[in-house]
Amino acid sequence: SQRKEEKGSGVGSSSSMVIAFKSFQHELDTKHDKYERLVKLGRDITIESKRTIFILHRIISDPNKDGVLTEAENKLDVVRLKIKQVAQELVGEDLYQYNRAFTPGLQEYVEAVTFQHFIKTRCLLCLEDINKPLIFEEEKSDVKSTSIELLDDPLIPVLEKKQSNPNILSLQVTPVDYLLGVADLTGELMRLCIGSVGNGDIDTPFELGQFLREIFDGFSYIGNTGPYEISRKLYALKQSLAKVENACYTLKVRGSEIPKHMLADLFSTKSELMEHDEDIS
Amino acid sequence: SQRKEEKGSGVGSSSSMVIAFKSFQHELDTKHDKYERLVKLGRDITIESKRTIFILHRIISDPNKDGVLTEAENKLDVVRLKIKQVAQELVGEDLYQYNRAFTPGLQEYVEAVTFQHFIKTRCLLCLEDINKPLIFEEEKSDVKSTSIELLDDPLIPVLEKKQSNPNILSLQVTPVDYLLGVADLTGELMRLCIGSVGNGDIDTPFELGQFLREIFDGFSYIGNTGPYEISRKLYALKQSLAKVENACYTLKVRGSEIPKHMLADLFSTKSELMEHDEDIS
Amino acid sequence: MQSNTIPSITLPSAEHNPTQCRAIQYNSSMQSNTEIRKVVQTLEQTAREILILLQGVHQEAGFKDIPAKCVKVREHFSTVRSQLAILKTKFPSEQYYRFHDQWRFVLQRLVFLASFLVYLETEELVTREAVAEILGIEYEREKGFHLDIEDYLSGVLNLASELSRLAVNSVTARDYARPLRIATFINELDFGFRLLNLKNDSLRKRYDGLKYDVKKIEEVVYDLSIRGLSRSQPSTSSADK
Amino acid sequence: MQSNTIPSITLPSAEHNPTQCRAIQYNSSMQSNTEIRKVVQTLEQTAREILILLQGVHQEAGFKDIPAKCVKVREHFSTVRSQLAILKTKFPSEQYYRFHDQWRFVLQRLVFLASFLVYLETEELVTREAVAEILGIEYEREKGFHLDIEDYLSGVLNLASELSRLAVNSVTARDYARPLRIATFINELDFGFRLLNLKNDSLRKRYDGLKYDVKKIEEVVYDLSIRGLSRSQPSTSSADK
Amino acid sequence: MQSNTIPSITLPSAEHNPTQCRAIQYNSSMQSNTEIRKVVQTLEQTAREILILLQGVHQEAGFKDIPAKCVKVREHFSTVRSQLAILKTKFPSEQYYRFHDQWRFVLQRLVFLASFLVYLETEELVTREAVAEILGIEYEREKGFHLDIEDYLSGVLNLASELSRLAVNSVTARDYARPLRIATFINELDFGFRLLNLKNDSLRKRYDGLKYDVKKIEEVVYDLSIRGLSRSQPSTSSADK
Amino acid sequence: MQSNTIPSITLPSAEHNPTQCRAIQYNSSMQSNTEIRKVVQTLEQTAREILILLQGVHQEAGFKDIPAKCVKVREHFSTVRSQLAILKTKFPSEQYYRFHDQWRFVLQRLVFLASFLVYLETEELVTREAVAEILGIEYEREKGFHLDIEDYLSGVLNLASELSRLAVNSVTARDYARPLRIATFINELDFGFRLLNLKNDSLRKRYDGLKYDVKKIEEVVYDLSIRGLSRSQPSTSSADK
Amino acid sequence: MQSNTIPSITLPSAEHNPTQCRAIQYNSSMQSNTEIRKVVQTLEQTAREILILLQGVHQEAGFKDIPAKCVKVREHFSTVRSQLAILKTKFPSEQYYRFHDQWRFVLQRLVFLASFLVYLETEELVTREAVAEILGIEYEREKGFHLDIEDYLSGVLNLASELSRLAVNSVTARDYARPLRIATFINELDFGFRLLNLKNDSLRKRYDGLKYDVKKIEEVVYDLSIRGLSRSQPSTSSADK
Amino acid sequence: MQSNTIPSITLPSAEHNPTQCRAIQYNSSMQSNTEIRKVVQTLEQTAREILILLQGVHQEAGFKDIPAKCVKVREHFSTVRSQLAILKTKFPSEQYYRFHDQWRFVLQRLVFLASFLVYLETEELVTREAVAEILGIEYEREKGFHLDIEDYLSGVLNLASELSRLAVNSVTARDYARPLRIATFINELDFGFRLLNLKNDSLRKRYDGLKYDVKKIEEVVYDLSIRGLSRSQPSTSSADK
Ligand SMILES: [Mn+2]
Ligand SMILES: [Mn+2]
Repeated sequence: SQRKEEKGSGVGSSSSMVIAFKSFQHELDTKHDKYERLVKLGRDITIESKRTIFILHRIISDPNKDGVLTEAENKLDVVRLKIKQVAQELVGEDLYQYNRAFTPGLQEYVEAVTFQHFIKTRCLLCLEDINKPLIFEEEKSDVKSTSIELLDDPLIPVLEKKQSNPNILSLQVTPVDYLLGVADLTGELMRLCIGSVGNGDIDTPFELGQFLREIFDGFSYIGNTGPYEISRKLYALKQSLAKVENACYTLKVRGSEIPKHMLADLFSTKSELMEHDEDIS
Repeated sequence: SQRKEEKGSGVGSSSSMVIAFKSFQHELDTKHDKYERLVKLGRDITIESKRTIFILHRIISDPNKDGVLTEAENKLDVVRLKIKQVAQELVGEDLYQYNRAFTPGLQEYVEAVTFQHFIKTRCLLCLEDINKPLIFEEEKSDVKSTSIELLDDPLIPVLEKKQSNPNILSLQVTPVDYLLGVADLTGELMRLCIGSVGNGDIDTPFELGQFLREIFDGFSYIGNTGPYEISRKLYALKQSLAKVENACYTLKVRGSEIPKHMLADLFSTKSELMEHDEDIS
Repeated sequence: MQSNTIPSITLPSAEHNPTQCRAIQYNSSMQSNTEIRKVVQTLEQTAREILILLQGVHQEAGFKDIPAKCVKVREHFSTVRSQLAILKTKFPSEQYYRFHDQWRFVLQRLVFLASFLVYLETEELVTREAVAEILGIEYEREKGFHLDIEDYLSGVLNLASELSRLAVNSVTARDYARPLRIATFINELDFGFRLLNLKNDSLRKRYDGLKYDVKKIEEVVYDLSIRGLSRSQPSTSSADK
Repeated sequence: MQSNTIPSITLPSAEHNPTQCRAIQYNSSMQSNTEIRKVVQTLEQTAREILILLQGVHQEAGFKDIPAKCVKVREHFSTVRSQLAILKTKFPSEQYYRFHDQWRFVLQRLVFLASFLVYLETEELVTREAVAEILGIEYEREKGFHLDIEDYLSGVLNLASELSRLAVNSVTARDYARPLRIATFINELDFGFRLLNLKNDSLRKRYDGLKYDVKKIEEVVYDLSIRGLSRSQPSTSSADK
Repeated sequence: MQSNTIPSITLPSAEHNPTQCRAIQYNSSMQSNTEIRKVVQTLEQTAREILILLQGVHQEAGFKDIPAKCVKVREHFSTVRSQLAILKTKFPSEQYYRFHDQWRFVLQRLVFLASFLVYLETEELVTREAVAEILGIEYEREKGFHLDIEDYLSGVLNLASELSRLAVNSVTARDYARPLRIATFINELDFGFRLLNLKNDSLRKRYDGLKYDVKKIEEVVYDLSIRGLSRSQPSTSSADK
Repeated sequence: MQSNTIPSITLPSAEHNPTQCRAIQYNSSMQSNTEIRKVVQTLEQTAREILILLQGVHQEAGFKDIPAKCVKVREHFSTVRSQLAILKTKFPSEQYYRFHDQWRFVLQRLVFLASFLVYLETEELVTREAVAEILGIEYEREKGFHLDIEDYLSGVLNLASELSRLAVNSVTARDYARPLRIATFINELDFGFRLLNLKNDSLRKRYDGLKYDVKKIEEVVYDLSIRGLSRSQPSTSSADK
Repeated sequence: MQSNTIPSITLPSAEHNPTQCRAIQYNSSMQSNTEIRKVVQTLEQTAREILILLQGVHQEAGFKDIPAKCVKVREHFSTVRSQLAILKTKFPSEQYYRFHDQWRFVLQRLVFLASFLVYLETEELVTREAVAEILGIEYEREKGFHLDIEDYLSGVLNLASELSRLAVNSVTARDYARPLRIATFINELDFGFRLLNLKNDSLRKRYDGLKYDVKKIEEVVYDLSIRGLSRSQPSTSSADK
Repeated sequence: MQSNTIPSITLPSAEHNPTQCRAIQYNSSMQSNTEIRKVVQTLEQTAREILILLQGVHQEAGFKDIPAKCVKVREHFSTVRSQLAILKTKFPSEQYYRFHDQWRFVLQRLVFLASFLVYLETEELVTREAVAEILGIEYEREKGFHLDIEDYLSGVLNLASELSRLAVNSVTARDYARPLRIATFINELDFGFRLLNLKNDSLRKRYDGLKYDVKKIEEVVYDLSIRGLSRSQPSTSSADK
């Protein structure tokens, strides 16, 4: 086994190749560590966004609507602080290199804020309005400065460094994350619809039906040109739409009985039933 | 929409049901938060254990074997600190309730320490010896105290509270995690084997072959009575064993040529080749 | 028992071979599994019998003898208690969650049955403590074999769906007051569940179903109300509030 | 172009409908994808041509005109440089990793080819900087279209496996000195890779393959050494060190 | 050595060659498979024809000539009997379960059709014996090609779902009495199935579907009841109870 | 030895070199693939635009301008015709089935859209000939680029599910007559499909979905019928709205 | 109405109640399942013990005491025989194929173990009759619990892969004659299987694996042959070690 | 309304009933499928027989009577030709690609067998024209049932892997010259395939396997070369170059 020694000593720890690989080691480890930190932040963002959605669903049954909205807004502020931490990690980086680490988190955030916006305004919050609150003032000046510019070009860089605004930090949601978040939003809207019917709110279901049809049209237009996950979510979206349309249908069908039965059947039915009651007992 | 109001006010926020559900909310949130913290600790344990394994593989080519072992030991100390944090989270809890959160991490730790142990001793580290270093002294006295007892009973509680030893914290690896970790270890051993051949170490492969066959026998004995994942890993284990056995085979087959060819063919072959060399050029 | 077979294996150094000793330990956990499964099967059988009894209330005739049914069901629950008492002996109490999946389903079913029973008796939601008592198990995890909160909630969600069905059948049986009381009950339950932050698991899925139960009962109440049946009639059912 | 078709859609309030405007933006990213794919196809074609040239060295006859082959290959790399220059124009430079998967494979292949070329010329490992220069791209991410470190390492691992094959064929071509030099080279490479902490990804899988390359070359060296062929013979190959 | 043994394998005489002998046995069992499949296809065709006939009852017009339809269906079942008679000849009777999977599906379908037929004729649940007779097969396993109990139960579960659909269409056809009778029938069926200790197989899954049929029919009865349609009308249907 | 043969392969004259000749043939067939894909993408784009137009009928407002929508859709189909005309030029007509998989999906979708259009216009099932005409392709296989029968049937099955949705939304829009007409239509369709001997492929799977559409529409008719809405409204001609 | 029928179902006398009667039949067949599973588990345990014994031959030391190992294994097979004798009692013999899937896997494994044993003893392929005898079951289906031909073939295919491993380890243990004998054996086996007309099932898949075993053993023979090791050693009788 | 239309569907005259007409068309196309499958099965049987014959060359004894084997194989190919002639009659020739998947696999296998035969006879690569002739089918697509280029290439790739195995077995049979000739052949083949622009399909996957065949044969040549066996021996094989 002298050959063992021979081999080991053949490679000096100071050879240029070894030096290069030591730098590779450092580069790879740094990258992986950052990725891992982003995964953790991403999980936090997911969880808090989900909780926001639960808070917002309480609007159906809670008499204190404003209280619910305030609570949701506070939760979302916490989420945005986490997103800011992500942005800090990404200063000077290519966002897409680490995207997979926190993309589920951002999608859930999109779901939460668009849900909040729908409840407040009955409209779809657009990507630009989602991204505006994700531009943060940076306190520390020792971090590389970043900025964001909103351009007409759809391919605008999502994380952009700029010399002019040295104290601005930003993380911008990508169009794909936006679309996937909105696709998931439709599931929450369906829940809101069914919940509304159960709680005697008969206007919201029809508004939701119209809104969901519009979103469905939008996604139909994208069709299979979108990312793979969209096609997968399209089926769930169609199911949600069907549930909402069925709820509207039921409301209309049962509503159709009011005038007739109220006047005509009411007494006859009742007296008839009373007779039969005696039969049974 | 007056019916909306009616509903909301129907449920007083002070009803006993609401009070009960508020306590449920708190209980569930506490549980989920703890689970999430454990997931994060689990990921850390996984990553650092994996890095330890990489360090240990360097033993093949690094002339400074002791340095490598020290580096690995230090890394494992860091992992054990993380495991201690897990133990702190689990004081007074049922370990199996949160097991899924960090089970991949513990398996990877088992893989790392058994790999270290094999390199140092050529033996399989047993579960008891893995668990001994996972009994920690607790500094803070405000945490509920725990202890561990090693019994003959195979079903010993893995996380045990005891009144007698008030400053002891412990997280004990379960038999299943141990088995799954050892199953993965065999993959690393196969890598070690191939690496050894490449670096001129011809003893290690035969030792590894024997060792892997013993592990294979052990797993064969468990067969399909074990957890589902074992059956899945059994295939990979068989592949690793085959690779090691093939490596041993190659070493023996090529070794068989030494005496004959060294003496007989050597000169004839060489002179013959020299002739042909001239043909080509 | 197993120790008889192991020595016959000719591993080079069996006494020093930890893999093998591990295998033995592992197998004895399999032992627990088998015994637990057997007890769980007896529990499933009793649960089935209780269910058959309670299902009777949906029948037109069944509405009359609810109290008698409840008494019978109470008797069956004493069987449940002794079966659960046996179950507790099959594994160390601190390892509840190790084997949880094996009885989880039947326990949720028993919670449902207990909550349905209590509802029929009192038209109240059974508390977690009360279910634990009916089942003869602990309320708090620290004390031993207990009722997991998610299992409790799951059972309660099944109650909601059973009650929405009961509301429908009440109308068929011409009991128009019961649906209104059920509506109040389910609404309160819905309000309670809205306070929870659920993960994307089976409990969440079942909770989504609650919305449809609420919707269904809302429709029954509507049907009754447009026909003026919702308050005009004295309720003759057995469990007046 | 697309803006012609959109207005014809009769959504109630198209101008206020952000879903739709999003769809348009999304489609224009599809545009990039298509154009990138086209350029990548031309790169694949050039890479294939380089590969055919370099594969020639494994032939018995091929050992003689390695230098000539290298010159030819250098010419092809100027084609590669212009194709990569076109690729750069197809997307914003800060979004490198958005489209990375599309050229990743061909780039790794080009790294391999460049490293093989440089090895044949100098019997040295090409540095990451040098590959970047051969390909006419950046070394550092910040500067634009660059060479990702994992792509560089992946390409280098392919080199190792090509060299172990070359060692085998050297023996067939009666060049007994080259395998020894290759052994030294691959051993050093192996030592370098051992320093890295790889994730369980495709790079890790390829790195596992390196062990077999090291093993193979070790066997060749052994075969030569027991026959006394490992040092006795003057090397006549073109790239003496 | 090899040259000695190989020729012996290629000897034509099967009795001296175990390998070839095995091949013959194996290949002949594959033969059975093919022939069984062919007969099963003819059964599927007849089953499809019966289904088309019976589906007609859901139509508004179809309610009137149920008896005529039943007569026609009875004729088709004589075809089924002769096809099943052929099937029996395709394999030894004690290997029933060996090839069971091949006709299982169509047999369940035929059970469903027979049970639907008998329901339309008598509004009773067909017994297993009666189905066996309609199909011209044995009731008891020992006697030959028989009706497996799981296949019988499976077919009956399909009947439940067909009847819940029939209840809906009865209302459309203004036959308000039939749904009530169907409700009674399905309730009894549900009660019967509750006695079974189903394991987690496909039968269990279908049984879970019965729950929905029960609920559906209860809602139909509810709809009739709340509108006072459940007793107001003299039932003129063919199978008054 | 090798040096003799290799050069002969690199000879430029394809006719003397079978390998290169093969390469040319193979590569040119790949070319067709790419061009077909491009045209198919334009067809998909047009199909999506038609889809959004037709989906508009589900809106409450959409019921009023069905005729106007149909006119617009007809215009889009002229785009489809020219795109399909381009597609035909991309490969020899007798190789239809070679590349069939590439346009199959979009063709089925276009069949669906055409059948939906024709249904909205006439409330009739479009024939295979008529679809072929709308798409500007052949009806008979022998004449060139044609409409495969499975693709036609597949598209028509999609129509059924769209119509069951339309029935639901008709009721929401207070059009109570339309669901009854849709029910008749889907029942006929279902009857037609029962005559087919479907093998176990994707068509079979889609056909299984038709069952749910039939059930859904039957429930809608039921809901209308039990509330007396199914006759309240004069529904004179079949497509007069 | 319902009140009349329900009680009749709960009557204790099974002969008047088809539903309960069905329940008893069904539940008793489930009983068989459970008991069979238990016996199968004991068989699996014994099979595992035999496996570990036989795996010992792959050890370098293991080559020496093959005869001793075989004797021990023979003893274990007497346990197998008594366990299989118990299995036979758990169900009527003509229902062999009904429960076949439950013991199929362990039976194939036992065939493999028996064939490995016989190979080690005689270096011959065990016949189906001989395996049946070793297992104490019937060779012919008509006589009772028998060895299905597919199970026999499946077990034998596992032998091939075990032997290719044995060939490798023989060389490691410096036994150069054994691999040549194994090669002859596997070649004959391969030839035999080629005569079978395998359908596309699991047997076919396993047979496809045989190809790799053949290749592997050919490479071992090659390695020995090129180094002149294939004839250097006197290999007199076929199984004399 | 419904009662009017339904009967019209059951009219026997197909020309007036589009649904039935469709059914006939569809069902007849299913018929073709069944008949094609039957012929394909006979082809598979013949292919299996040819394979058994050709496999014999790997045996040590087999090397001597290669010419005799080739003659026998040629006879079997006349059976193949008549079977393929029957296949052609089962569908219209312009629908080749419609049913292509059904015979694709067996055709590739026949190409492999033909190419192996021709290699053994002449040590040349069979051209596509020659294979077509051996199989009695067309070379050009326009002329009818032809040999698709991908199927040809696929079959040829199988030849490469068979030859690398043959090289190994040649060494065992002490024919040291054949591996060198095989090496040249496979290298040429590899070179030819590099010119193809393969898409990511099954052909690409098989081509990736060629790399291993090339490497394997290079290692055989290496083994011969380092032991001085590559030139020392006069080649006595049947096809000296
Ligand atoms: Mn969501
Ligand atoms: Mn590992």
